Amino acid sequence: MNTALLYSLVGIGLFSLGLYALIVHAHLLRKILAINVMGSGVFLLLIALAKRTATPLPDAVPHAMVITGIVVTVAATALALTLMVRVAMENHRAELSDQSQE
Amino acid sequence: MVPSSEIPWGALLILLPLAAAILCFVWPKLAVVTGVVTMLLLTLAVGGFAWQLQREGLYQHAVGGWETPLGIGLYGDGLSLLMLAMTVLVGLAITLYARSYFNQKQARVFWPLWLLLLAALNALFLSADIFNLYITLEMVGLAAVALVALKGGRDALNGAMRYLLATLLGSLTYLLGVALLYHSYGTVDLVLLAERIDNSPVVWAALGLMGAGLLLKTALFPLHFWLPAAHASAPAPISALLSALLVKASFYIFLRLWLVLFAPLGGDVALLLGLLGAVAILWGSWQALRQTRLKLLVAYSTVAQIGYLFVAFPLAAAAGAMLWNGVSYLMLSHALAKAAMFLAAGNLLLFGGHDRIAELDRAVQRLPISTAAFALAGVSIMGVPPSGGFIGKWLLLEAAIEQGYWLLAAVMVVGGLLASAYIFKVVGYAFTRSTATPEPQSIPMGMEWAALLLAIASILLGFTAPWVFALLGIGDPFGGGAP
Amino acid sequence: MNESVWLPLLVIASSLIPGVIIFALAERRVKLRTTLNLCGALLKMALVGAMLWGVYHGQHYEVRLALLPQLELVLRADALSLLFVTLSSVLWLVTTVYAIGYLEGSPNRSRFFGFFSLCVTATVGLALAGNLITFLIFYELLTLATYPLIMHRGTEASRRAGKIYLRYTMAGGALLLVAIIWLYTLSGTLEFTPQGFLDGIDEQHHPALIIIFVLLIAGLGVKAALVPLHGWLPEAMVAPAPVSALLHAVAVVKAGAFGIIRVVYDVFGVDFATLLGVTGPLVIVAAITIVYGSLRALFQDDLKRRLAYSTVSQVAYITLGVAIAGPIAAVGGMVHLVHQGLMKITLFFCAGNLAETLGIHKVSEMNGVGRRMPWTMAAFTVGVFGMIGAPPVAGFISKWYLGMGALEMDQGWLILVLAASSLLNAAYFLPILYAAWFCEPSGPWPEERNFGRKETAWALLLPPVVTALLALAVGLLALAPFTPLAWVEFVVQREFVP
Amino acid sequence: MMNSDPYGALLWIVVGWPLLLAIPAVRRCLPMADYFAILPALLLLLLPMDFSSTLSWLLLGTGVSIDGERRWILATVVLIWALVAMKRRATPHTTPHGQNTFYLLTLAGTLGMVMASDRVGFFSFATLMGYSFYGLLLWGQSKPLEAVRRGARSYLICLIIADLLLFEALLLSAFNPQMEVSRLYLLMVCGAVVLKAGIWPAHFWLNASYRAASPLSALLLVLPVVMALFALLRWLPLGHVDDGVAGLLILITAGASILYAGWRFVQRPVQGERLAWLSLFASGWVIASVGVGLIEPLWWLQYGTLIYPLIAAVAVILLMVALLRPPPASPSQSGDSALWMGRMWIGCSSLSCKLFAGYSLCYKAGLQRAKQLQNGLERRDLIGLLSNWRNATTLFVLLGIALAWLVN
Repeated sequence: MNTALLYSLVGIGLFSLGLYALIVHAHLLRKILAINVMGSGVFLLLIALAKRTATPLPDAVPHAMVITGIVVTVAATALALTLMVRVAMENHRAELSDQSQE
Repeated sequence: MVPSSEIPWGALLILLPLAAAILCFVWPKLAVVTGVVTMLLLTLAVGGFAWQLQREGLYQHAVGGWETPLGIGLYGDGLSLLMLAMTVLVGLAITLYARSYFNQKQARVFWPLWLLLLAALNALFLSADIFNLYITLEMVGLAAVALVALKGGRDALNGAMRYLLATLLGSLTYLLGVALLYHSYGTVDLVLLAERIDNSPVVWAALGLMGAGLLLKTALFPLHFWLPAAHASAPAPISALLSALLVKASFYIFLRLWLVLFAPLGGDVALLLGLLGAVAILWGSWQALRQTRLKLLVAYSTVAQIGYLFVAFPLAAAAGAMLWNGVSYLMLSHALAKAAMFLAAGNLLLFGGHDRIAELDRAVQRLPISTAAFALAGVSIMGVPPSGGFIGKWLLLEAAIEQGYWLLAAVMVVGGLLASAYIFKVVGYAFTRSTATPEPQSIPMGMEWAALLLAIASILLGFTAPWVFALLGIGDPFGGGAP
Repeated sequence: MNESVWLPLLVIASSLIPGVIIFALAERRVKLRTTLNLCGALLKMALVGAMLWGVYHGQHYEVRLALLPQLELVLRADALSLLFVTLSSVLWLVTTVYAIGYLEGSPNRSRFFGFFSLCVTATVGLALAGNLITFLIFYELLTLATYPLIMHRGTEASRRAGKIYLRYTMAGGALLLVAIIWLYTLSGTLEFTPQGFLDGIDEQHHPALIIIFVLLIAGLGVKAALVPLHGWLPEAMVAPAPVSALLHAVAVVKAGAFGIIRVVYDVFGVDFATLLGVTGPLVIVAAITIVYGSLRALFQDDLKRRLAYSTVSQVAYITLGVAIAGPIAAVGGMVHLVHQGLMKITLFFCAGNLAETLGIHKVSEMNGVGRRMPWTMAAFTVGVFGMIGAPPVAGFISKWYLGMGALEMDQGWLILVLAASSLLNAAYFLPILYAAWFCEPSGPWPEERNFGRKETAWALLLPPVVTALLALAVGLLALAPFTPLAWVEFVVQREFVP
Repeated sequence: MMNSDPYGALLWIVVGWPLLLAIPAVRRCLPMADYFAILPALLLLLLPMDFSSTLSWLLLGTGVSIDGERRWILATVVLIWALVAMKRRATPHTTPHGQNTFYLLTLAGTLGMVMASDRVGFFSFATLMGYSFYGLLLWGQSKPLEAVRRGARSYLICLIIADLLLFEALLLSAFNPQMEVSRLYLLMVCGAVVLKAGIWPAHFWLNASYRAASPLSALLLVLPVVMALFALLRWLPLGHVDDGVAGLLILITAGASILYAGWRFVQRPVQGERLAWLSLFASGWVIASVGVGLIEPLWWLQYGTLIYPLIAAVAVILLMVALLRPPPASPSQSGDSALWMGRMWIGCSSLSCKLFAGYSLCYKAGLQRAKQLQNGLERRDLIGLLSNWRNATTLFVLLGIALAWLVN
């Protein structure tokens, strides 16, 4: 078992963990965190993949992807948090409400 | 003057709204003007792009001169053009509508987001590699979530949150698939991938992940749970946008991937997709019929219509390019029609103050233009001739019957009948004798006409198929020779 | 482009464009609306006249517009289509005049006349359709355009009627769609061809073709009100009288019957259909419809409902004539398309007059109405005798040819069906006449409106009288040139006799 | 025969003129329209030539003509109408508004029947005459009595069935002229005539009408009898066909009519009915001679022409009696024969309702109807029973369907 595979497996594990948490937890903050964990898992996987070249130099493309991905995730998390705050204010708790306004 | 053939129309399509978005953000007072002007310029740009595409065939462009795999490549063929045109058509109507819909405070948020969304959408349709597709998809999703939440209120915020979680989940799953594919083939470029792809477990896993992510975003049954809430609770122009364009964006990616990567692999998967589509048609239509609120009805109708797009997959192997033409056409006409319906529903909601179907008659009769828009769009949704929906459905049905998929054919027909049932459930109120007292017309004409024009366009699509198909054939996106 | 391309388009446009403009007109622009309506109707008649002349002299009118890469929207004026076009454009003019009178002062007239024009546009397009897909397009358009007309009154009853109408017709349209696509996948063409285009098809597909035929007839039979698909028609009588006239005589029911003619003759071809063995069951269905419709009509007290069941029975004559599959019967069936239209529209106009002028809706209220409204009832009488098939009104000619055709094809038992129908027609119509002419009024009229010395408004009186005279004339002058009979013989000669 | 235009035009004028006068607006411009209406016919009677005119575009190519034999009938018709016109002028106040229209339509129909040279034309004019005569019967009274109504209604039923029979016969003969000598054709035509002329067993309408007739109607009632007998002569290819069975059937009918009429006549009938029995008696003889003609065509060829004067004579006698007859006392509800008919009716209609058992509406209505019928029969009100539309037609249709099924 080489390092890359280990990283990859950990990445996939994180992803699954996040997915599980996303589904199970009702609290929005937990859901957002779960998504972040999932993202981290994917990024980990990508970074591990960078080592797949035969040369000692890692492949630059996955790195670029991860950086872009992180930017996106940060933006998404920011948006999610803002939204969460507003939802929490409307619902009086940080959970999704099933009742419609009418 | 630069000769028009040398203008980089493709890049303009992305940069123009992006720049305008920043301008709007910086200079909120100019937001409306900028928005409208940008939209018009975009229309022009799509025209130019079409012209260019027709002259030169495939469009390929490396941004900043960096070639793949490192750089960002733009790629355009007939399918991209169709999607761009769809975006612009719906966008024009939404722009016209939104001009009067939002108050000053909302407008300051709306216009930058809307233009950003346009930029992201255009970029999505022009992307050549699966990673860029991810980025654009995410951008589109985030902008859309913000827009859903724009008006505030409990329903909207809840819907937005649900939508955000779904969209993030979808795109992360998709990204994981991208990672797997990159791992196997060392590229994210669609063309290169198509050359290298083979039948291996990793590909299957990637297919599963990317597919699941995209289907979630496309809201294919049973992954549609987030859609009705989000689509119904958003402000009218946003609902239109979501149903007409966003769902199509993820479907577009799915279609692209399917065409170049997965089609050779998965016969059974195609059948599964077809079955899910069939169930979606029935379930969505049935749910739509049961709704008591107008916007929910329209939203469930979207669930059903998405089903039609997926019914095509099991048929595609034998039917060839013409079927995909049909699917694209269905996509286009659904976009126009559904946007028209949401805009019209928005007018009714605004006028009546509610959207309970059973109490709509007063509003329906006071707003003949909106009602007409709803009804005309409904014609296309039902797939009754003459309309774009009919053309698409015809091609689908033809393929289904030719290949003996009687069940799918029956589902499509029954779906059409259910659609007519739920549409006439609403339209019927236009004819009840209500005791309407004359009251001031409180809906601006622009908003009514935006809906009507879209609806008329969806009807006129019934007559433009050969012409559109010719454009669609540019670059041969569906393989198997141009139609 | 020359006139042979423009003329069919203009015929369509002559009602489409006024219709669209009328939608946009404000409610109070009565004069402009009336002018538009009448101009459109007159223009259409003139154009149709020109086409008639042209087709008679061998001119070919055809427009093609690509709808899909291999499928085209084809508008073609052949002799058969002109028969229907002429009928509907003439009756449209009359009905428009009537509707203007009938709806005077009522709300939502712009909407009404807009859909009214659309309805006729669809009918004319359907008549001119040169292939099945074009036919389907206009067929569905017709459904959609008639729905608001049926719902026009906006009462609970009319909503119900509209719902039922939609249920039937949308389902019919869906069946038609499936059948057409299936046919297309088998044959690769949908173009109407004299003698049909299917005889070259491999024998292994014959069972499929039989199913397709059944589907097509079921889809068309909904509009043609073949039993058991007739349920919507009696319900739809809640619509205003001009709409009923339109449904029963000009557009909807006729569209179904016309479609059946097309399917049997120009899609399957008589010989091939007979070979498949599908005409026999169709004859039986038509025969059952004829008798059943009349039987049900006997028990209706509502005048318009009685007329509606009568339509169920009468329109099946057309189907019968087609299904007998002989040239003489074909003449009978097709000429009944026109004759039934003229007679039934007269009856509905009269029923509308009674309702509008005296508030009479039921047969039992009609005692002595002949003395109050002699002209209306005289027209009604002509229509009734036409329905019974008494000479010299038009119905006699149809029955004559149908009977001869049945004998020609050794289907003598159909004569009994025709006789039964005549008898039943007499049984449910003559009591009305008796009550109207020979009974004393049993009291004041339910809702009388005063029109001074006239029995009712001119716009209401003139149309039924004109159509009654026409019904009389086409029967009396059956063998003169340019009567419906002469034209139908021309059609049959041209298209069905090789 | 000559076929020259002015004479041809005259023929059409004879028919068309009363039709034109039937329009109230036209009639109002002309005094004494009754007399004027028969003027062209009178003129035609005075021209001693045979001529004809055919219009190929009219109906299915209809023509009119006149010849020596039919002059007898024409003369009879003109006589009847002249008498009627005189009678009407004598009592002008009894004619209600609109009656003239029916008079003139009936007149036109009668004249057309006499002169029609083909069967389709004949049939058309017969229909015209039949229905307008029905109108006339009803409108002939200033205040139609219930008895009159019943008579008229049963006349109408007979008329419709007879017309149907004639129509089918017409179809048969037009489709294949060979059919003309078929027994089916012969029987259908005879059946129609039996119904229209009120021969036994379809005499009930004539009987009922005479019983309630005014002096004027009594005159008029001669008309349908004469015309129906005339139709028999026109439609049967007498002398060219030899059909013993049909002839025998007709003879039996005729014999029964004669005997029945004679028996009723000596039974001290009600005032008005005497004429009916007389009429039945006379027409029985005419029918009998036709029956003989069918059995022995040669006799017919030899003596057949005598039948026209015979009919004319019968008509004149009937007219005389009708003229001399005193006005009727209040019409009484005298009993009528043919109870078996009523019984059969009930049986059949209840049977039909049972056949329709699933068809609840009809079933309920039918049961009620059957009960009414029962009551009606107890009151011996046969006419009322016969005029029961729904049962009659339902029965007919059921029989027709059954027959059709059997045939195939």
